[in-house]
Amino acid sequence: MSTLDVGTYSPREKGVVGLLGVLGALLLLAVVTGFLAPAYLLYLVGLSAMYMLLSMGLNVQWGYGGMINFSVAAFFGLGAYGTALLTASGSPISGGVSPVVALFGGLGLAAVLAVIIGYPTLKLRDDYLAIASLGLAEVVRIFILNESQWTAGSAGLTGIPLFFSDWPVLGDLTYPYVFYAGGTPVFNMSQSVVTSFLNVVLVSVIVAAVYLFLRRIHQSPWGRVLRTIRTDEDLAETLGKNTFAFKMQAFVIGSLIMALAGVFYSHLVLFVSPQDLQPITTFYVWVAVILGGTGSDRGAMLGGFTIVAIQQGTRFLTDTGALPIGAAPLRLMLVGLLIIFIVRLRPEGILPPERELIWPDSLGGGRDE
Amino acid sequence: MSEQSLVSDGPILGKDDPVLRAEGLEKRFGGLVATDDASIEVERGTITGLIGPNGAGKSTLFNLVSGFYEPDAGYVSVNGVDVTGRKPHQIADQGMIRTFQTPRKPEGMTVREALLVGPHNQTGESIIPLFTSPDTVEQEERRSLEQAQEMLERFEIGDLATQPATDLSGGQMKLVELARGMMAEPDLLLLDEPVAGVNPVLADKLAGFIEELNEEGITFLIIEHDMNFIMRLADPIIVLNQGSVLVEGPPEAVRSDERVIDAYLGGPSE
Amino acid sequence: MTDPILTVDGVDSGYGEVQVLDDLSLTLGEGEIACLVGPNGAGKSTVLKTVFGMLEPWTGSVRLGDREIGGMAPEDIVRIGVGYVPQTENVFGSLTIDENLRMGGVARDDGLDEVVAELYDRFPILDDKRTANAKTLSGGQRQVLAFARALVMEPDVLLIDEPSAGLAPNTAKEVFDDVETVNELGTSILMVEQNAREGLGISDRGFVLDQGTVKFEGEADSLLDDPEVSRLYLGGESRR
Amino acid sequence: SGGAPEDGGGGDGGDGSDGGDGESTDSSTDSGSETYTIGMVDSLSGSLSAFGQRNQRGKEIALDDVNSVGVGGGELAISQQDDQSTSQGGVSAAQTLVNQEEVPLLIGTVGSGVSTAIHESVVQNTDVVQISQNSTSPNLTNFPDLLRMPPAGKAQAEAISTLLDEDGNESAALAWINNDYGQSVGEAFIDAYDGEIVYNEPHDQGQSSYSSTISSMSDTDADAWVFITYQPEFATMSQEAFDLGVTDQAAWYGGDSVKGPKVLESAPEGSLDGMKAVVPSVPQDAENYQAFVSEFEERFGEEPTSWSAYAYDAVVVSALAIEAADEFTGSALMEVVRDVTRPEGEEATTYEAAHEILANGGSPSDVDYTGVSGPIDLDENGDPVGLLQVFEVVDHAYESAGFIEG
Amino acid sequence: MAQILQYLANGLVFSSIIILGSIGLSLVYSIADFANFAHGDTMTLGAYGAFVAFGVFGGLGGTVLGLPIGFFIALVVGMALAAAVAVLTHILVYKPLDTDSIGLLITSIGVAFVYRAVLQASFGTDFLQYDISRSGPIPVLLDTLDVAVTQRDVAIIVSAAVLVAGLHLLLQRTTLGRKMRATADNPDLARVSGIRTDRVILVMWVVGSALAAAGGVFLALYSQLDPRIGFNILLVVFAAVILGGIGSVYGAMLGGLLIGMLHELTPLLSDVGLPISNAYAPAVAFVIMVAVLLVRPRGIAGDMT
Ligand SMILES: Nc1ncnc2c1ncn2[C@@H]1O[C@H](COP(=O)(O)OP(=O)(O)OP(=O)(O)O)[C@@H](O)[C@H]1O
Ligand SMILES: Nc1ncnc2c1ncn2[C@@H]1O[C@H](COP(=O)(O)OP(=O)(O)OP(=O)(O)O)[C@@H](O)[C@H]1O
Ligand SMILES: [Mg+2]
Ligand SMILES: [Mg+2]
Repeated sequence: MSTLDVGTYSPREKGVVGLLGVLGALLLLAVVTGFLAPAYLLYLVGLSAMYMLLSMGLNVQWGYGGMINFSVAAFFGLGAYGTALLTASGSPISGGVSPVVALFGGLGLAAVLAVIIGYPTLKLRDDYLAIASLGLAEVVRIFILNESQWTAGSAGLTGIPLFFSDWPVLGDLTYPYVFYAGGTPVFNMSQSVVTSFLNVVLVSVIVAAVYLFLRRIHQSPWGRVLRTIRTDEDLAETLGKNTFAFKMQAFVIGSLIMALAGVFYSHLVLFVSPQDLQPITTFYVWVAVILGGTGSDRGAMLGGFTIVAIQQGTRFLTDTGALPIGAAPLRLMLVGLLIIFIVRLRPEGILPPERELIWPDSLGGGRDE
Repeated sequence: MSEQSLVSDGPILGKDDPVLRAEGLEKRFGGLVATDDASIEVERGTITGLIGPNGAGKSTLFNLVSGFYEPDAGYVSVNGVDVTGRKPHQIADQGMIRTFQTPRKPEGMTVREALLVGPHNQTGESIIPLFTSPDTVEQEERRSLEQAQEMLERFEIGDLATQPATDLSGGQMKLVELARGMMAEPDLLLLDEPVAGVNPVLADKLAGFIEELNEEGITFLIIEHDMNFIMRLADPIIVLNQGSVLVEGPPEAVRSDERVIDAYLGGPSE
Repeated sequence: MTDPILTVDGVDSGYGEVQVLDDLSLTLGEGEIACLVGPNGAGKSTVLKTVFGMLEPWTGSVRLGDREIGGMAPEDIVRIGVGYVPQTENVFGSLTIDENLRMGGVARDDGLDEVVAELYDRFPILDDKRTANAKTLSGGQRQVLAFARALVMEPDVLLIDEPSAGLAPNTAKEVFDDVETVNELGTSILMVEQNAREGLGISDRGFVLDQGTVKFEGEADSLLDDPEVSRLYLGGESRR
Repeated sequence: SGGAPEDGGGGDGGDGSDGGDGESTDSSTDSGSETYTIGMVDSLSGSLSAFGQRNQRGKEIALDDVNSVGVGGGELAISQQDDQSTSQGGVSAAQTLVNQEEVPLLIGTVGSGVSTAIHESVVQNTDVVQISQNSTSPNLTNFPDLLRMPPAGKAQAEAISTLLDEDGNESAALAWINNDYGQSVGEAFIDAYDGEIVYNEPHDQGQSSYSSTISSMSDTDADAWVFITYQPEFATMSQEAFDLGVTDQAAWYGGDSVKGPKVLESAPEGSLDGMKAVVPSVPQDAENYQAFVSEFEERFGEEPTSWSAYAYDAVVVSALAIEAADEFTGSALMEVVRDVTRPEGEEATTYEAAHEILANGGSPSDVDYTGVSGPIDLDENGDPVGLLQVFEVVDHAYESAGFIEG
Repeated sequence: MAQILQYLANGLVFSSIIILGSIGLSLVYSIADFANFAHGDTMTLGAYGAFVAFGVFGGLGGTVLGLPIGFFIALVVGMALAAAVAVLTHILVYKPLDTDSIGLLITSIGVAFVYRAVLQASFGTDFLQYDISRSGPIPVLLDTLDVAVTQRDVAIIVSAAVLVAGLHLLLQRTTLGRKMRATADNPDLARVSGIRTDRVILVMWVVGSALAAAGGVFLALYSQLDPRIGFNILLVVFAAVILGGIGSVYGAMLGGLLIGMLHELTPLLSDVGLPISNAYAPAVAFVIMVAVLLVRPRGIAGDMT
């Protein structure tokens, strides 16, 4: 489990993996031929990774434990605000803290809120939890919007530093950054390429670490109890499992992962405002998890990627005038149709969870993970 | 049990070493009194039967003692600990596990996974040991898996181990429900009609299995309408009627008690 | 045997890709009670589901009289005089007892009130609880309700999956009596029973199913007397 | 419209290889010559899409006006992206335009928060000029390289406060829309106003009912009610006020969005009479504005709002900058973009006139483009001078009651 | 006192609009067993349908409660249009799907986008209004109780009451209603009992969407019409349905009433010494909603029918 080992593949998964390979190759080709600008591609990769984190976080709550959490945007926003308030030059309360430290600020804030939201709502079931969590998420957004003495209100926070801004070497690069080999310049990278690249490195490390962490807990007896709770909480209770505690753990873990996505977002986009807590983000993350395959970590990652592909890919539609419909509604319609078609073609998601999740190696020599 | 005497009117209380003690339990649903001043004691080491007509309140009694319903009055203790009003998992922690009359079917799991949820207090159910002592987790998991497979074989559904737990016949679901309860290895196991819908040949074998487990120290309280099964296994048998205990006594005596025949067994068939 | 009213002929069937029934054939004679017994997972319920259109036969035919009904929708099969009591999830939990019974009669043109009244007479256990939601019933009460629901249509052929499961001995006896009564009133019955001795006891004919095929069939009494059948499928004595 | 743009920079606009010699058409094909592609981020969907729709109309007319004359010896093309009225959407839209299509100039966008987000995460520290077509929040003044067409709302707020004083209102109830625009303009008003503020509450955009706002305002005995909000919201409020029978309770004042054709259309006859609105505007009788209005009405069957005019001017100013700049890069454009609007030069009220000055060898500062939205005159903070016009509703129609210089 | 009455009246009107939206949603929720996120856009669709129809029939004379007869014809047209579109959507989209309720929920988000895209493409994004003049507060009420209520408000309240009662009768008193509930409860058993569940579900879509359209039309009448009105109110409507108890029409009504009232009554909080800004009105409503759910985890009407 030390490498990013993705286990064995079913034939169906092989198809998906093959498709991804082809897609990756195409993207690379597009960059090499100059069709796709590297800075833009890197931005898209960063954005996808952010959605991957959000979907993995939601998958812990919904996919493992069946908790219908509609407050994704709030945890995302808290992560973003947590780090922004601590680091941004425009912060009304503090600012100037190193992003590495602020990271924990964002996570801490999210953890506290997860417990505060979770405590009353996790006792509710199904859709009741959905609406309660959505409501509390709105309370958080409204608070951030209106308490401008602490949050800068609707104006949002500007002056957020790059994540690596105070690191040795990385923080001191000058732009355009020229890479020499034997005295001759080989690369000439603009700031946006370099910073995007660093962001992608950062987020890749985060995504990989989160994935490996989740993989382990998902295959464990802990994950199994959650899956039991998902279909039948009473059953888990009779078997002596403290379902509330399990749910709370999953809720907090999921929320922290979402907050991580928010922290990353802050340092990617360098501006946060209460708008970033709009429920629409929550819906997109839900779509990502379902399209990817509820209960599957790989599916959640793929779903995060898919949603960005749908959102951003449709940007390249241009209004040709050939259709009696403007580009914006056309795009909206396409996003809608794509969602419908994916559910139609893959009702269980693109990469549904494995049929069985058992702690690796415990099945004896017969099966290798 | 040494008691060869006649059946007792109402419950026999004051047993030496009861695992479960329920006193004066009352549960109302609107106007309906489902259990009414019901008291029972389950002596350690016994297989106690609980029978009674449909709607007598047997399942309700299980729900009360296992913490699923809040009693309107009364008191429950398990292994001497007062558990009245506690949450189901807290009561389970005291060593009492129950099964459901209508089997629960966990989605998205295979049959053996569904069984692996059974064992109590697994190391791998906490997150930190997953990273600090993965070997322990692995060993436990290996042991549980073996046990699960063994259990499934006994229940004649060994070949279903890796089937989805939802794709089962009615009887098979009951078997999984029962096997999972047994995996927990509690002090006291409450079974709600374990062999309803189970093939009689298999039911006989299961009776043998329950006897074995009983000898290994598990106490049972079993609701069952299958007279063969319950008469063979249980001593004493408690008869519940209209929400309270009608009689309690050894199987043969209970079987021939007039009141029990009236309320439950029915007259000889024509 | 009387003329067959229901014929299952060379049927393969199952769930998704999984085959359960393997070239299964059986017939139910007009006016008969036939009992299906066998181990758990043998495919008994699957037979009933296939006959009743819940599953489509992969091959073979299912005929009611001369009419092919394989693959017909359940709601249409009800209308040509077949009733079905499923083994599990056989009541509408959120509807009252009364509504459950009335739902059993949606395909009736008239006489609903009379039939329902009659059923209340027959099953006092239900009469007491007319306005209670079915989900509040005890396990046994539910079984009775499920059985009564199917009787509302006064079907020509009735398929019942384990009518006595979960019933107290006295109630089980009543239900078996009722099955016989219904039969005497002209309904042919195909019944699955794990309470095999009792079930065969009231039946004319029996089928022993194992692994999706009929292993033994014949007069109910002869099956009861067959030592091999007894040992493999019926268990020691009567269970009640 | 928008058109499939041919990327004039060849995808490597970063080093500006071929932007500068746009005037020489010799090497190009006979028909098209150079195409200069700039970007535009607009709110085509989401909560601000009504603004976006008006912008689109202004942009369309502007693009035709520019291309009928030509720019830099070639054509102007606009590559456009939707910001979905959210900052995440805006950043992605701008990323596509700036990093993928590598436009050196970006018009964008409507919402002040979204414009800021784009500036912070995409535009700053790159060689790109950003001109917001609609953002009025005073906060944007803090970003000198973020230019904009409408004047900062501060001037508006001060003008409203002056009006209130002039009309002798000693107390005011203030309702503002709960976003960057509403909050900052509202604060500016409070700072400027000497009378008593007896009610000061935000309201959310896009709600179905604002009767609690209206009822609360009518519970005060304020002399004046001030609305800093958007058109649909104000339309709902004014109707609810009518339904509650409180329209005459106080004198009504408002910022830009309370004046609009839809507001009067939907308000009961006479219910808004006496209301005063301070709106960024040009003299309505200015010739160029008249021409714009008639063109607009002909095409779209309704009157333009000031927002369409800003979008129009954003496009024209961009085109003039391209015409005046040495090369088609962000820094070159930034150098001249202010100059073509500033009063130093000769006033030109149409693109054609301004283009002619430049084409005849005039320097950027020889031109003072005065657009359909006003004098523009971008200052060092990237803000236009802004001309404000006061309207009063008389007999259910807006009548001009004079101008205020911002 | 008059002031409190006024707030209550406002609350009643706003609640009625929410209720109109929520009963249709509640019906679809319980029978098709998923949270239909396209419900808001179905409302919008109905409102636009009525808008177009009103352009045709608006001139018809006579008024009821201050609304021209043509408006009611347009209302029916809008309802019919929404029903037809929903039935088509069911046949083309939902029915062929083999997925669970969350899969359906996600699909409905896609459906909502498609509806909205079509509306936006056909009508633009700017807002529109039914061309019906307003008459101002009813004088009698204003004079006697000092409460401003318009005829239009009364029309909205009455429509909500009539539709709630009608739906209740349909569900509880008719065979069709019982079939609907049976189908919602256990579709397989419903078929076994002889219920033509396909038809029941079609009828459910017709009724649910027609109700949605009615909600949309009154919403547009009350405020205005743009492609987002339905979506903007959707969360509130959901809150009402869930707060009330999923699948209960009365629950939806109570939930709608509570949420609408809370929304409008927030300004009064400052009178009782809780100076909470209007900006927190939605927050207050949500917090109270969560509090109610904690006491009744299955909604107000929880286990009632
Ligand atoms: N949640 C409930 N609400 C209302 N009534 C209930 C509820 N649960 C049980 N009852 C009623 O209480 C009585 C006892 O039910 P219980 O399930 O305990 O019976 P039982 O003895 O287990 O019967 P069976 O042998 O048929 O399972 C029944 O009449 C039943 O209808
Ligand atoms: N819904 C389902 N999906 C997939 N497989 C199923 C399903 N239901 C039953 N099976 C499988 O089909 C086989 C036959 O099941 P069936 O329900 O017909 O058995 P049965 O004879 O009625 O058993 P029982 O006496 O336990 O009710 C079993 O092996 C079971 O695992
Ligand atoms: Mg029971
Ligand atoms: Mg079966």
